[in-house]
Amino acid sequence: MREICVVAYSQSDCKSNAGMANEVELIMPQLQAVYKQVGITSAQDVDFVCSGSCDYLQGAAFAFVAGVDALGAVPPIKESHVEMDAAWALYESVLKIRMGQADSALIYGFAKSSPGELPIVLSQQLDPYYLATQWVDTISLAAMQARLMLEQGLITEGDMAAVVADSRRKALQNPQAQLSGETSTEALLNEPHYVSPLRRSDCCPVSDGAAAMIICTVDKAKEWGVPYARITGIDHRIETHNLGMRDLTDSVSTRQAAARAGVADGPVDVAEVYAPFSHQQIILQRALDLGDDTDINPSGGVLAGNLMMASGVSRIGEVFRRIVAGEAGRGVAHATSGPCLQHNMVTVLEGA
Amino acid sequence: MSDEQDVITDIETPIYLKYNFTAGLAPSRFLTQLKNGKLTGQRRAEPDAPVYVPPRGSCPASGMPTDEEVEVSDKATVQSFTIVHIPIPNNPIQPPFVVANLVADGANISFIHLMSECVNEEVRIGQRVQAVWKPEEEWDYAMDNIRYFKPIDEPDVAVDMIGKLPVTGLEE
Amino acid sequence: MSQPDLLKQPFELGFTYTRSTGPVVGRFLTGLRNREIIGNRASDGRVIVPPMEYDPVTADALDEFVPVSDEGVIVSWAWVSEPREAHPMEKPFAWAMIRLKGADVPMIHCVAAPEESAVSTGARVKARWVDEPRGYITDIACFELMGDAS
Amino acid sequence: MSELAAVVGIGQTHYKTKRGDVSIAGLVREAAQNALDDAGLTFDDIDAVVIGKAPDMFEGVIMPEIYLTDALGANGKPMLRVHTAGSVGGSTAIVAASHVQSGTFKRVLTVTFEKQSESNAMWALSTPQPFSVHLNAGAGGYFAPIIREYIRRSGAPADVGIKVAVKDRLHGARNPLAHLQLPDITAKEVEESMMLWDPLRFLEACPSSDGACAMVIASEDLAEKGPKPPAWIRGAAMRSEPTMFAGRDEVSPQAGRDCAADVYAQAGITDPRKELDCAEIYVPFSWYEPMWLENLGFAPEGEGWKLTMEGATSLDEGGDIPWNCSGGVLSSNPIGASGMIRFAEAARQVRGDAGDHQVPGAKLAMGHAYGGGAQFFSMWVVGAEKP
Repeated sequence: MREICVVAYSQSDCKSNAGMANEVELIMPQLQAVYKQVGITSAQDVDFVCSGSCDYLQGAAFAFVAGVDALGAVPPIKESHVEMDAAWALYESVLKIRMGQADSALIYGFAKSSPGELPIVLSQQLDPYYLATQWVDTISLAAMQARLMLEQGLITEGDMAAVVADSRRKALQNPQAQLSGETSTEALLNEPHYVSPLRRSDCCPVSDGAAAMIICTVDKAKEWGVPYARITGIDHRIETHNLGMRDLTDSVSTRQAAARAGVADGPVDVAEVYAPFSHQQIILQRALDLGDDTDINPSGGVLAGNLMMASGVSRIGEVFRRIVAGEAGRGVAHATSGPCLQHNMVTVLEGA
Repeated sequence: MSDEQDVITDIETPIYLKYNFTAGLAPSRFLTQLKNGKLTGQRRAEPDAPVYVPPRGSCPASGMPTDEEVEVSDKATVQSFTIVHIPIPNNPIQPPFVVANLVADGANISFIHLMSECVNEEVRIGQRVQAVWKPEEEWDYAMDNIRYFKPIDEPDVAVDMIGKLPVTGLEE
Repeated sequence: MSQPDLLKQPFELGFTYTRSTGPVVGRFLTGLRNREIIGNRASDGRVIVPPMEYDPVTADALDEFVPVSDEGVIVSWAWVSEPREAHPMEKPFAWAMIRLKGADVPMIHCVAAPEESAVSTGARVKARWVDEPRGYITDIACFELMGDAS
Repeated sequence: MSELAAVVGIGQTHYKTKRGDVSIAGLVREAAQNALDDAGLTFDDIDAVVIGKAPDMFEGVIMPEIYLTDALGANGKPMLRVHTAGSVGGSTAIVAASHVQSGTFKRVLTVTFEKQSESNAMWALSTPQPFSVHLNAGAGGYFAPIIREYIRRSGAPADVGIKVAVKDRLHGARNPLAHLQLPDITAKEVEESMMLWDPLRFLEACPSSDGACAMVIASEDLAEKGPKPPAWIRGAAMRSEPTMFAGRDEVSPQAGRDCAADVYAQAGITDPRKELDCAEIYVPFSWYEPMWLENLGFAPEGEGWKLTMEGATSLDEGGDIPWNCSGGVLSSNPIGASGMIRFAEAARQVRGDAGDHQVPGAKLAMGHAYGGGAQFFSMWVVGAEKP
C-alpha cells in the first residue's frame, strides 16, 4: 500500500462567536495557510478535496456548497463531502490516494455552532422516535456516562478536574485555544455542578472556526520538499446507537480501531484525543492503552476549544505538528462522533 | 393489545430550533450599502477581476476574498427567466409572475429578482430592465428594497454581451 | 472597504415532520397509548425497552415482544439544574437511565424530583402517565420516585 | 493501480409518495437486505458501510448514520456518511467502491435513501435564512431559466421536454419499482398538465418519493462467487465547480464535461453513444435529457434534442442508446437515493438482470448523477466483462 503522510495543517482560533464571518470567510484563511505551507497556490494544485460539515449547526441546508466557493474550483476539481467531522473526510481522501486516483488531497472542516443551542441541536442526532422527541441534550447524556464511571469507582471527580486543569494549563501554549489558564484541581472542584455530576469546566466550550490539512504520498511530500508525518495506521468503528446496550464506561469501538490502526505496535510519544467531556478523556486514554510516557492533549484538547466538524481532523493536525517539530517520533490522534463516543477513529502518525 | 386498526403507524414530530443568524462580512457590506439605496458589487482586488452582485465572501472562481467594492447600476439585463405559476411559500405575490436572472450593468454575475410592469409573454433574454425602488423610508438591509425590475426602452443586449456591460450600460 | 453594520437576526428553523413508525416502533407507541410498556427480546435473550427494530449485535430483525412493568430502578442519572426551553420540564429534574422491571436494557427518560439529593442510583421509580396518552414517548410525562429507595 | 471491484448485489425498495409501513430504519434496511439477498450474503459478510443522503433537513435527523448503525448491521464496523447534494447517490457509490478499490476492504455495503414524505422537500430546500432572497420556488424555479437558455441556444422545438416526459414514464411502466406508473401517458396529457415554472410543466418534473437503494461492492477475488454475474466498475469520477462564477456555462457545465471525459478515459470509451449500450442519467426535469446528451458527449452541441426526437434514447422506439430504461428520476425521486438508483440500474443492465426494462445484450452502461446548481457530478461506467 502507498505510504501517505500529512504535510500541512492550519486551524483558526476557537472563538465563542465568529460574528461577522460566514462559512467561506472562515475557511479561506485556513486554506491559504496550508497552501503556503507546501508552496502551492490553490486547490487546483492538489488531486482531491474533501470536506466535513453539518448543516444543522448553523441551521441552513447545503452549508458545504458555500464551502466550494473558497476553493477556486475553476476549472472544476475532484471534490467530495461528508456530513461528519472532517477526520472522516481525511479517511475518504486516504482511500482515494491508496487506490491511486490521487497523490495529494486537501481536507477541511468548518463550523459556526454559535448561532444555535448546540446541545439541543445535537439531541436531534438521537433516534427520532424515542429520544430526539424527548430533546435529551448531549451534555446530560455525557453526565449519565460520567456518573456510571464515578459510581463504579473507575474515576473520581478529582480525576476529572485534573483533566480539566491539565487542559487549561497546556492550552496556554496554544494560541488558538478558547479557554486556557493556570488553575488547580481544588479550585475546579469548588465550582458548582452544572449538569451533575458534570461541572461547566468538564464540558468543552462551543466554538466557531475552521481547520484545513493537506495529505499526500511520501513521494509527493519529497517532491514538494516539505517536512511530513506518515500516516502508518488509520481505522474507525461505530457502535450501537442504543446507549443502554453499550458499556458506557469503556469505548469498545476505540479499542477496535486502535487495534487495527496498530497503536500498540510502538511507543506513543504524543496523543490527541477528541474528548468533549473530561471523563471521556480518561475513557479514551484507557481504551487506547496510553501510559505515563504519552503526552496527552498537548494542545489542550477540545476542552480548550471545540470546532465541531473540524476538531477530529485538528487532533491529527496537532499530532502532525509535534512530529514535524521533532517533539515526538510517533503519535496517535483520535476523532469521535455521536453521543457518548459512539463512533471513533484512530490514526497513528510517525516521523519521516 | 389493541385492535389491528388501532395500531399506531404515524406520529407528528415538531422540530423547531432557534438560531441567531449573523450575516457574513461581505454580505453585510453589501446589505449596509443597499440600506442606503446603493447596489454595490465586490471583487478581489485585482484589475479586471469579475464583479459579484450580491457578493458572498469570495470570488468563487479563484477562492480569494472580495475586498474591493464597486458600485453598479440599477439598470440590468435579463440573462434568463422563468414564469412561475405556483405560489412562493410565505410570500404574498400571486402567480403567474416572472422571476428573472438579472445582471446589473457593471456586474459580471446574475442575481434573481422579480420582474413586473411587463407583459409576461414578452419577457426575453437580453431585455433591458431597471429597478423600481421602495420609498426610501422603507429601505432595510434587504434586496427587496428593490420592489421589482421593469422593462425600459433600450435596445436588447446581444447574448454574448450579457454580463459584460460596464456600469454605464449601453451608453458607452 | 466600507464599514458594514452588524446584521444579526434570530430565526427559527422548524417543521413538523410526519414520521411513519413501522411495526416495531408503532407497537411500542400503541402500547403507550394504553399505558402499557412493551419491549422486545434481543438475539441474546435480553429484553430491550423501548424495543429495537434490529439487533445491535447480530443485525437480526427483532419481533418477539415482551410486556414490561412501568416501574424500575435508576441505573444512572444526570441532574439538570437549569432546564432548557426544549426540555420536558420547567423545574430542575433528572435525566435517567431506567431499568424497568422485566427489562434488561435501561431506557432513557426524565425523572421528577424535588431536589438533586432526592435522586440516587438504585432508586425505584414509576412512570407517571399523562392524562390522555396519544402514542408518544412523552405519554410517560416522567418517572417519579417511589419513595423507598433500596 | 487501483484494485478491481464489482457490484455483486443490488437492492431497492418500491418507490412511493409515502412508505407509511416502515420507519426510516425500516426503509434503509429493506434496500440493504434486498442487496444482501441478491448477493447471497449476510450482514456478517460486510466489512464496512457507506451511507448517503441529501440534506438532513428532509427527515430532520441529524447525521442519521448515528441512529442507523443497528439497522445496517454496522456495529463494530466502519461507517461513513456522504453528502454531496443531489449527486450524493452517485458519489456514495463511488466512495463505497474506493473502500474496495483501495485494497482496504473486501465487501462493502452502500445504501442511500430519502424519506421525503416525512417533510416537504421544498421547505427543506428553501429554509428561511435571514438577509437572503426567497424567490426560489423550488428546484424547478432554479433550473427553468437555464432550460430556457438551452432552448434559445439550440433552437430546439418546444415539445422536446414533452417527448422526454412521455418516454421516461413509458420506461417506468416497465419497472415495477418505479413510483409513477403511467403506461397510458400521452404527449397531450403532458402538454396539458399545469405549467409550474415556464417552460416546465407538472408532468415534466420529477415526483417526490420515499425510497432507498443499496449495493454490495466486492473485491476481484470475491466478485464472481455470487449467484449472479458481477457488474465490473470500469471507471468512476467526480467533479465539482462553484454554484456561480462569472462566465460560468450553466447550460453545459464544465464540471459535467470534465467528469464524463474522465470516466470515459478510464473505461476506454471514445464514442459514448456508440460504445455504451444504455445509460441511466439524472434527468429530474424533462429538458435535462437533451442538455445532458450534449454535455456528456452523446451528441454535438446544440443537437441533443435531435436524438431525443428521433427516439434514439427510447427503449420502446428501439433507440440505439436508450436512456433511463428504469423510468429515471422523472418516474421515481427519493432525492438522496436517486443518484445511486442510476448507478445501480446501470449495473442491473450489464448483469442482464433488469427485467422488463432490460436492454437486450447490454454489456456496458453508464450511471450519472448531479446536484446543487448542476455543479456536482458523479458518474460511473460498469461492464459485464472484467477489465
